This record gives sequence, structure tokens and C-alpha cells, in this order.
Amino acid sequence: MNNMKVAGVNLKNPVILASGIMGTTGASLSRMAQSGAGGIVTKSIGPRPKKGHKNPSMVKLDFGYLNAMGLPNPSYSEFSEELRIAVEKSDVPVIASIFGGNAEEFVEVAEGLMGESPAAFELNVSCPHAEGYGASIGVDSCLVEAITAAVCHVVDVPVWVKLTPNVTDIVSVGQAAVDAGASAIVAINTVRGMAIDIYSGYPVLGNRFGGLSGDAIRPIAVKCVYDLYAALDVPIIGVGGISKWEDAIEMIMAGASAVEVGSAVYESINVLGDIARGIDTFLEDAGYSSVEEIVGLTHRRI
Amino acid sequence: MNNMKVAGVNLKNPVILASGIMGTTGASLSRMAQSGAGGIVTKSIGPRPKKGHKNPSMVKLDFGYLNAMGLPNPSYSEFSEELRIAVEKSDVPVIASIFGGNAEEFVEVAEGLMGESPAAFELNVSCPHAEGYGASIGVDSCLVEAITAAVCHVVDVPVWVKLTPNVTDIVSVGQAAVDAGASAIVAINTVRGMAIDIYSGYPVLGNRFGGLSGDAIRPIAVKCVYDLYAALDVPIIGVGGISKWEDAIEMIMAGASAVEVGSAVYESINVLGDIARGIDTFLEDAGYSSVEEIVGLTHRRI
Amino acid sequence: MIPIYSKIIEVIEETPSTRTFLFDVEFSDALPGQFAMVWVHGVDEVPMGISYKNGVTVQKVGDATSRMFELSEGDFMGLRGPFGNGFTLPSPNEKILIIAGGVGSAPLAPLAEEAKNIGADVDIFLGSRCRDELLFRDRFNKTGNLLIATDDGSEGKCGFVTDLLLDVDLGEYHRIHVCGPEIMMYRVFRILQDKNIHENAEFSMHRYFKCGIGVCGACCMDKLGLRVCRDGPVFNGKLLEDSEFGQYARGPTGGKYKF
Amino acid sequence: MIPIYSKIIEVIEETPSTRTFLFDVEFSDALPGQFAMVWVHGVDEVPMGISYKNGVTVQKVGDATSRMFELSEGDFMGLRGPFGNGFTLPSPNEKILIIAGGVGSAPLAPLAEEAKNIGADVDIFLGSRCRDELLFRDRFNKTGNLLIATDDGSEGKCGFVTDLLLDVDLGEYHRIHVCGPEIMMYRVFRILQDKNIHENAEFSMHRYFKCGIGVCGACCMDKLGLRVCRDGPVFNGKLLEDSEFGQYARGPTGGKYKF
Ligand SMILES: Cc1cc2nc3c(=O)[nH]c(=O)nc-3n(C[C@H](O)[C@H](O)[C@H](O)COP(=O)(O)OP(=O)(O)OC[C@H]3O[C@@H](n4cnc5c(N)ncnc54)[C@H](O)[C@@H]3O)c2cc1C
Ligand SMILES: Cc1cc2nc3c(=O)[nH]c(=O)nc-3n(C[C@H](O)[C@H](O)[C@H](O)COP(=O)(O)OP(=O)(O)OC[C@H]3O[C@@H](n4cnc5c(N)ncnc54)[C@H](O)[C@@H]3O)c2cc1C
Ligand SMILES: Cc1cc2nc3c(=O)[nH]c(=O)nc-3n(C[C@H](O)[C@H](O)[C@H](O)COP(=O)(O)O)c2cc1C
Ligand SMILES: Cc1cc2nc3c(=O)[nH]c(=O)nc-3n(C[C@H](O)[C@H](O)[C@H](O)COP(=O)(O)O)c2cc1C
Ligand code: FES
Ligand code: FES
Repeated sequence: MNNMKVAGVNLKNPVILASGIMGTTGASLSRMAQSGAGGIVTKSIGPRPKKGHKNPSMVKLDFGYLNAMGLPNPSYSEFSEELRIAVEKSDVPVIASIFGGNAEEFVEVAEGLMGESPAAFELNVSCPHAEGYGASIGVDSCLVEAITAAVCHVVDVPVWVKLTPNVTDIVSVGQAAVDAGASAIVAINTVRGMAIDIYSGYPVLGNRFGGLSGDAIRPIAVKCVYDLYAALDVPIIGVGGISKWEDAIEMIMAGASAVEVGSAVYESINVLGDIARGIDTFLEDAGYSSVEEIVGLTHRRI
Repeated sequence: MNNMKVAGVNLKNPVILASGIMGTTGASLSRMAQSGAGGIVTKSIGPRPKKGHKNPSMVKLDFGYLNAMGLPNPSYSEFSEELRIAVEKSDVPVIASIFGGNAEEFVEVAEGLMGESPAAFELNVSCPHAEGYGASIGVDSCLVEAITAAVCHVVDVPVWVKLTPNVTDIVSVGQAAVDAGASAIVAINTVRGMAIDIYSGYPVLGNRFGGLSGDAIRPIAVKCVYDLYAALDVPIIGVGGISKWEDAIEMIMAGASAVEVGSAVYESINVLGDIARGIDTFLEDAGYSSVEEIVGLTHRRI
Repeated sequence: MIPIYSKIIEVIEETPSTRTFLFDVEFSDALPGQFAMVWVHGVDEVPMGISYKNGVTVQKVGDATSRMFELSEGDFMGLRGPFGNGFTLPSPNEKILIIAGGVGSAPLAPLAEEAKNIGADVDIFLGSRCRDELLFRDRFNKTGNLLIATDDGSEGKCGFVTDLLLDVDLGEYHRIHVCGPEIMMYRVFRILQDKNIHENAEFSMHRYFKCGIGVCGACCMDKLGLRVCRDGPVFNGKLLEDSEFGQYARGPTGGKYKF
Repeated sequence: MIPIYSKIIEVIEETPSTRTFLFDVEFSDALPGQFAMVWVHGVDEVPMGISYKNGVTVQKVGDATSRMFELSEGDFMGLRGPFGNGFTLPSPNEKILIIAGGVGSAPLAPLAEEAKNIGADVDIFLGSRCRDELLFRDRFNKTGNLLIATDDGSEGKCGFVTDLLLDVDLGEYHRIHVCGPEIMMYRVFRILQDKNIHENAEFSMHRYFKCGIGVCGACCMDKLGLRVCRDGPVFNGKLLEDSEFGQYARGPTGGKYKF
């Protein structure tokens, strides 16, 4: 697979490690890079150390996964060393995912990590289970616009904005981010969800509810990407329920220029490389010359 | 199982047939009643005949179903005969699901069907793939309030309002319906979704996108029901991904006073009766004396 | 199960109004009488009886079927199936009668072949508008005794296929399998019901299908609420007693129209 | 897989600080060294080595474990597992050494028993603070030659379990299996590394687990990014060369703390 440039980032292939997956340490990130990812996104990093929610923090269901990690992170000041190692030890671009409670905090974190030269920043305004962060912000176009603009103002690398599907109109939130200078929209973060152990009556997650990922959300993500592609002028990065190359192609045809893969790492640590190779084979077999050729293809099948 | 009264309706058991499933004819509805449902909801009926979308209109995925029927219906004037037959031939309550593009149309349909004595009306402000209807209305609390109030004003049976999960804040929409006089909130309708046939590049549904149902959406529905139960003072009817008695118990513990079952009819036409019997056995084995005892139980497990 | 992208490997002009499409995909476990949903990309998806393990035989009647008639070898359609319940297969040495009208031959030709393989004795009554429109005449000829009726008398008996019934002892047959226009099938049904042997007969019904998988209820028949797509399309005559059969059906809106 | 609601059928006070909880649910296919996630409803879910097919042995150290110590027969916890990779099992007639410190005996007692069943020759070095805290002394006694060390000298050698290593020819053992406090394990590692036989040894590591199923990365060790919950918890000494082992670990925030 040839290198490809998406939203200002030179990816080795279109399959990127999603935020929060094997993303806590420089070593784990570079391990994922070596295992075939085209790019890697760090765990979301915030302004202060955060322990996250009590366990159980992730459960596998038959048709997906539920998680509520609660944005555990050691803060940008301690994470910058991990980011440095990830950047040094990986031959693929490293994208720093960051979060905060407001524009100032986002700026503080971005500036704090800027020195380690991430290839881009991904703004997490979409985590569904961290009060005051993530989706609490991402449901409000004005906040998203202000935060995106503030971060774009202080960093000299592309800014990607990752959206939540738990809104009435994801396109308007995406538009706000683009208006404020986002180079790409990443969609989607997990979908708000909950499971209950009927024998004890307790919710299965320590945080009571969390975010649904995996197979279950792919049709939701595909539709979000489809709508965002139709409306926006920046590349869309598709995330949600991708575990096979077929899933990646589906997302790309819906409009994604590249994809991110999260929960499927459960199935195999090498899943990203496997997907990337599968995409190549599909393109070749079907006579397409590049990924770009099929980005948004479904919009042209009418 | 003893009869139970939920939101003004005397159910035979807490497992109700969801709208749009075997709900087109009086005969199919009464067949479902005989197969063990505790109550049955008709296909959503509107003011004028509607053919619905082109096929494929429903596909089974590995982890759920996608459908875009497009609210096909012969209009209330032709459907009233089917409703009459359903009411006559069923020994369980028949709830008439109705839709319209505005309050006037909802009222027209409700008045048109009132003569056949449905046990309640269920207002469909939540179908995700019918432009100008369903979720197009259900994302707007003001419209939901106005429509609910208008229907409550003209009918003398309970009015249930069925919500879409595709909103930023389902609780505020539910609150609007309750403020306007809804006797129960039904949650959820299908979740907006899409699948693509990567070999042809075409979306798999004739309508291009549709609504996700089945297993995939259960965690989403459980969370909606959990939040609605915590906030509202009317019974919640839980729908979404219920195919086994365990799923029904989960929904009830989240806060549902009764459940509706849709896509699982694919697996067996007798699934509703099977679920109802499973609930009974569970209650007995676990030493609970009634369904009521476990409604919202999870809220008390802290 | 999403439709399988299937390549047309051959198009056979069976009669002036019907064509068979053979695909690079097989429904290897399909039983005679089961159907497939055939997706014409960008147009519609419609039910078609499985006439060959890897093919369907189509009469041009509207949007989807017209578009199909524009497709040729190397083009693609989407296929899913097999769906529904097929005909009851005979035991060896049983004697069966197949009554096919028009494109109703599509699911019946595989039945005739399978019945012959099993070692049953097969009689076929085949009807159509005219000689050219006799579908699968050769396939039927190879599997049993073929009697023909045409509306215009261009071959066989002049008249309806039902007229052929008058000359035989229907009580001889272990089972009678019928597919064709509803009016024709209903005539057969009435004849058999009069003799009280409709329980020995199976009818392959057509109704408007939406989901095609037994969930939506669009195809349900009165008064039992039977789903043609899932409980059928093949029904024993007994189940059709006192039903809407031959009287009316429902279209896309769910509204009724009379036959 | 959501946690299985499991009834406590017996609570055994193993030592003043450790209790075994036996459940009505079995991890019948668990291998020695694998762990379970144990959910104390309303409190936390924590990793515990599987010390019996249907049990875990717990040292009281904080919130979840304290709450567990309030539970008794008839109470419930949630269990899921078995997770991770266990110890390499010996072949018959191989000679192995088990080095257990404190609650590190939990995963090693089943290994000793399994090894004995297989027909291997088992030596055990068991260490603890004091005589009363020697965990699974009887289980080990039944499976091989047991040597003991206590910090206070109340039984066996006075000192650390590592001191026992000085008196034996470690090259004799086909494999050495270690579990206990990290400082203790690291001392063993250094001794073996000095003799260049650390490749014959396996260490069962502890790190802070969040997901417990190999996705989140919380438990990863430098420099290879190995997941203790999925690639481990049992690691060959070779993999731990030039790692964070014995130096530092990460807590709930992902921030480092030193040993
Ligand atoms: C179980 C079953 C098996 C069938 N087998 C065959 C076969 O082997 N060969 C064959 O030529 N035809 C068969 N048909 C009929 C075939 O489905 C219709 O001819 C086809 O749907 C017409 O589609 P169209 O878009 O060309 O027509 P349209 O322009 O859409 O409509 C023309 C007429 O076709 C019928 N029709 C259209 N859509 C549907 C639908 N979704 N479901 C049912 N009927 C529909 C209606 O009667 C309609 O009035 C079968 C039907 C059923 C129910
Ligand atoms: C693979 C593995 C196997 C283990 N086997 C056993 C065993 O058999 N018996 C036994 O008594 N203990 C075992 N432990 C340690 C056990 O998990 C901790 O003692 C327990 O988590 C403490 O929980 P707490 O809520 O009581 O303590 P807390 O009050 O939460 O914290 C006290 C300390 O416990 C540890 N801890 C807390 N939560 C976790 C967590 N989620 N993951 C890892 N460590 C945590 C940390 O070191 C923390 O500083 C094992 C740990 C691992 C990783
Ligand atoms: C364990 C776990 C942790 C996650 N942490 C983060 C995070 O820190 N920041 C973020 O933006 N998304 C986070 N996500 C969301 C994923 O990046 C991704 O958007 C989501 O899981 C959907 O993709 P998937 O179906 O491929 O997992 C996390 C997901 C999981 C499963
Ligand atoms: C084929 C089909 C048709 C449906 N039609 C309607 C409808 O007319 N009105 C409505 O309110 N909901 C309709 N629904 C939504 C269901 O009533 C239900 O809310 C949804 O499918 C989730 O439940 P489930 O997972 O049990 O199917 C339909 C669902 C399906 C699958
Ligand atoms: S077409 Fe939907 S049930 Fe038959
Ligand atoms: S605890 Fe999540 S990867 Fe190990």
C-alpha cells in the first residue's frame, strides 16, 4: 500500500488505531504501529491526572462492547514523555487525542503536547460517559466551534474533531468544527448504552452506563459518515464497528477517507494490518486503482 | 401470569407486539394475540394511503436488522376495518399506532380510528426514515408537545408517545409529551443506520438508509429507558432488541413497566408468549412476587 | 443476510415474455417452491421462484422486471434466499399432478424434476396464452406426462388449464401442486374443494412482499393471518379454505384490491 | 461475556490476611496461572488468580477486598474469566521449581498440583512475613519438596524466599515459576539473569487492570508494550529483559510509580 495524505497527515495506510485502545504508553502505541496500523491515535489526554471510573470498565457483549473507562490519563505533563516515545519509535504518524472541560483546558493540553510533534491533534468532544467532558461538550455546536478555533489558533498541525452520534444532528456539529478550522471530522465515538446483570440487578459497568462500540454500531457510524461526507468539505475519518476489511470498505464507500479501528483489537492485536492488507486485495481484485477512488462511492450509486 | 394495568391499559402480560410487526391486517394482529402477546400495537396508520419505500425494505444483519418500510399504510379510513377485526378477534388490548405530519393530521387519524375502540393510541413521532413524519417531528419537543396535547384532547383513551433515540436529550422530549398529557412513554423506535453492499457500492436498503433494530440497539434502549424512568412520572414501555426473557427483564429493571417486541418475531412467531412465560419463571425462581416489584430495580441497586 | 452480489452468467429467452437468468451463485439447498429476493440495484427487490439451483425465470411486468430485461451476461443482481417453504416432495411410486399456468412453471419445473428423481409418477398440466408462451415445456416433457392447454388453441386443448381437469380422475393423485395466476389457481381450488380433495393440493401463492422474511406482515392473508413469504408461499389447500384466496389481495399500502 | 452471578458456597480463612472464596460456578477449563475478574457489586471489579477451579484467594488490601471480607456463604459476586495465559505445564519427569511469596501462592498452588498429576518433580520455595501467613503450605506439601522462609524466622529460613535460592543448583530445573511481590520476583529475576537462565523462568506479573481483556492498554509494560492482562500475566523471563520489571509500574491514571 502506498502512503496517502489525509487531512494533512501522511498515513502509511488508511487504517488508524482509534483513541483509547492500547494508547496509554509510548511502548503500547509503537507496538500497534509495528503491528500494521497506518497511523495511531493516543488515549485522550487531559489537563489533570484522572483515574477514570471503577471497574467493570469494559465488557464484551455478543454483538459489541460496552465501556466506561472515564478518560483515565496522567495529564499532559506526564504523558508528554509517552508521546515522545511513541513518535520516536513509530514509523507512522502519531495523532494526539486531547480533551478538556473548556477551550482554555484544550489549549493548555495542546500546547503542553505540541513540543513532542504529534502529526495532528484529535479533539475528543464525544466521550459519552465523562461528565463535563467529551459528549457533554460535543452536543453543543457553539462549544465545539469555540474549542476547535482555540486549538487551531495555537497549534501548527492539523486539528481533527471527533464527534458523538448522540445528537439530533451530527452534521451541524461537524459543520461548526469545520467552520472553526478543523482539517477532518472523525466519526463516531461510542454510542451511549447500558447493560444490566439481571441476577444482581446492578448495571454491568462501574459507571452504570457507558459507550457501545463494535459491530452493533457500524450501521450507525456508516450513516453518520455518509451524512457528513455529503455535507462537509473536509475528509471524514470513519470509526465504529470495523473489525474486517469489508467493514472498512463499507465505511470508505460511505465517505470515509480513512478509518479508525478500536474494539476489534480485542480479536487480534494484528487486526489493523490485516484490515489494511484486505483493503489492498479488494481494490486490486475489483480493479480500483486507489482508496481515493472509492471514497464516497455510494453517493454516486443512484 | 395475571393481568396487569399499565398506563391505563389492561395487559394480559407485559410483552406487547411492537408497531410495524405483523401489524397490517386485523387477521395478522389477532394471530399475534393468540400466539401469546400481552397486548398488540398496530402498524402506524396515517391520514392518506402510502406505499412506503422500494425494497429491499428489511435486511437481517449478524447483530440486528435494518429496515426502511417507509410507513406503508392504507390510511385510517381503509384501516379502520382491520382495526375493528383486530379488536373483535383478540382477547388482549389493541393499541392503535398513528402518525401524521402535524397535529391536525394526527387528530384526523385518531378521530378516524376512535370508533373502533382501540385500548390506547401510540403516537409515532419516531420513525427515522419517513421525511416529514416520525422522527422529523420527534426531535422537536415543541411539536411533540403540541401533537400529544391535540390528540389527548380528542380521544378518551390513554395516549402513549413513542420516542426516537436519535436526539441529544430524549428525556426532554419525553417530558414534553408527559406535560401534554401522555399516559406512557414508549422507547425506543429504531436507530438511524445504514449498510452498504461493498460489491455493488449500493446502500442495501431501497431508501438508502433506515432504522437499526434487534440486539444491536438493546444497550441503547436500556439506557434511554433508564433515563426516562429516572426523570418522568409515567410508566415507560421499553422497546429495542428484546428477543429473550432475559432481555425483557433487563429492560424492566432499567425502568420499563412493560416491553414491546418487534424484530424478534423473525426468530419465531411465538416469541412473545415464550418471553412472557420466561418472565414468569424468572420471577418465581428469584422469589419476586410480581413484575411491578422489579420495575426500575436497577435504580435501587447502588 | 444482505443480498449476494451475483453475476449473470447466462440469459435464456424462454418465451417471448419470460427470460431465465443464471448466476454464478447457487442456492444449492433450495427446495422446489422456495423463492429468492432478487435485487435490481437502484430499482427494487422482488420475489422470484427459484427455477434453477442458480437461476430465476422472470416475466416482464413492471419496473424491476423491465430493468432486468436490459441486463445481460456479465451484469449483476443481488440475491438472497432461499426463503419460504417449498412443495411437499413425493415418495417413490407416488403419483402427483402438477398444474402450471404461465410463469407459474418457474417453481414447478424443479419440483417435476425432483419428483422424477425420487421415482414418483408425474403428470403435468401446462397452460398459457398461446403456444409460444408455454414455459418449460421441454423440462416438463422429460419428467412426466405433459398435457397442454392454450387460451388461443395454438397448442393442446383450447381453453384454460383447468379444463384439463375435467377429463381425469383427480382422486388418483397423492398430491396436486399448483402455481399460476390467482384466478386460475382459485378455479382449481374450487374444483378440488367440490370433490373435497383440496387437502391433497398445494398452491404457491403470490402476495405483495415487503420484508420477505416474515416480520412486517405485508403479505398476510385473511383470515388466519398467514404470511405468504414465511408460512408459504406454498400452502396446503386446507389452509386456504374460507380465506381471501381468489377474492382479494393487498397491495403496497396494505389496502385491498379485488381479483 | 458479562460477569456470571456466582454464589459463595464456602469462605476459608487461609491465613490471618487471606481468605479463599469458593463459588457455585467452575472455571473448569482454567489453566494454572490464569485469572478471573471478580466483581464486588457496587464497589469494583478486580483481578484475582484462580486458586481453585471454583475459587480465588484474596488478600485484604483496599476497597474491593475489604468488602469481600464482609461477604459470607450465600452471598454473591460476579465472575468472568478465565483470562490471560497460564504457566507452561511441565512434561512428566521434568523437574520444576515454584517460588511463591505471600498471596503469590494463589496461582502457584494449582500449578504445583497439576505438575504433580502430570508426573513432574516439584520443588517449592514458599515465603511470607511470618509462619501464620504461609499460604497453601499444605497444598504445596502434598505436591513436592517444600522449603520455607519467613521474614521473622518464625518458620524455615529466616529471611526472604530469595535466600533459599543460594543453596541450590538452579540449573537443575527445567523451569522455574515465580509469583509474589514484584520486589521479590525481581530479585529472583536478577539472580537467574546473572546465571543467564532467566529464560527458564516464568513470572506472573501484577499491573493495574482496567478492561482486563487486552484492549485499553492500561496494563502495558515497557518497553515492548506487553499487556499483562492478555499477553500475560505469566511472562517468560526473556520477555522481561530490559523492561520496567522491578523498576516502575503504572497506576489508574496511567502515571508511573517506582518500586
Ligand atoms: C413468492 C413469489 C414468487 C414469484 N415468482 C415469480 C417468478 O418465478 N417469476 C416471475 O416472473 N414472477 C414471480 N413473482 C411475481 C414477481 O414478484 C413480480 O412480477 C415482480 O415483483 C414485478 O416487479 P416489477 O418491479 O417489475 O413490477 P412493478 O412495476 O413493481 O409492479 C407490477 C406488479 O408486480 C407485482 N409486484 C411488484 N413488486 C412486488 C413485490 N415486492 N412482491 C410481490 N409482487 C410484487 C405486483 O403485483 C405489482 O402490481 C413471484 C411473486 C411471489 C410473491
Ligand atoms: C493478574 C493478577 C492476579 C492477581 N491475583 C491476586 C490473587 O490471587 N489474590 C489477591 O489477593 N490479589 C491478587 N491480585 C491483586 C488484586 O487484584 C488487588 O489486591 C486488588 O485489586 C485490590 O483491590 P482493592 O479494591 O481491595 O484495592 P484498592 O483500594 O482499589 O487498591 C489497593 C491496591 O490494589 C491494587 N489494585 C486495585 N485495583 C486493581 C486493579 N483493577 N487491577 C490491579 N490491581 C489493582 C493496586 O495495587 C492498588 O494500589 C492480582 C492482581 C493481578 C493483576
Ligand atoms: C476501551 C475504550 C476506550 C476508549 N477511549 C477513548 C478515548 O480515550 N478517546 C476517544 O476519543 N475515544 C475513545 N474510545 C472510542 C473509540 O476510539 C472508538 O471511537 C469507538 O470505540 C468506536 O470504534 P470501535 O467500534 O472500532 O471500537 C474508546 C473506546 C474503547 C472501547
Ligand atoms: C419491519 C419494521 C417495521 C416497523 N414499523 C414501525 C411502525 O410502523 N411504527 C413504529 O412506531 N415503529 C415501527 N417499527 C419499530 C419497532 O416498533 C420497534 O420500535 C423497533 O423495531 C425496535 O424494537 P425491536 O428491536 O424489538 O425490533 C418497525 C420496525 C420494523 C423492524
Ligand atoms: S413480506 Fe413481510 S411478512 Fe411477508
Ligand atoms: S487492562 Fe486493558 S489492556 Fe490490560
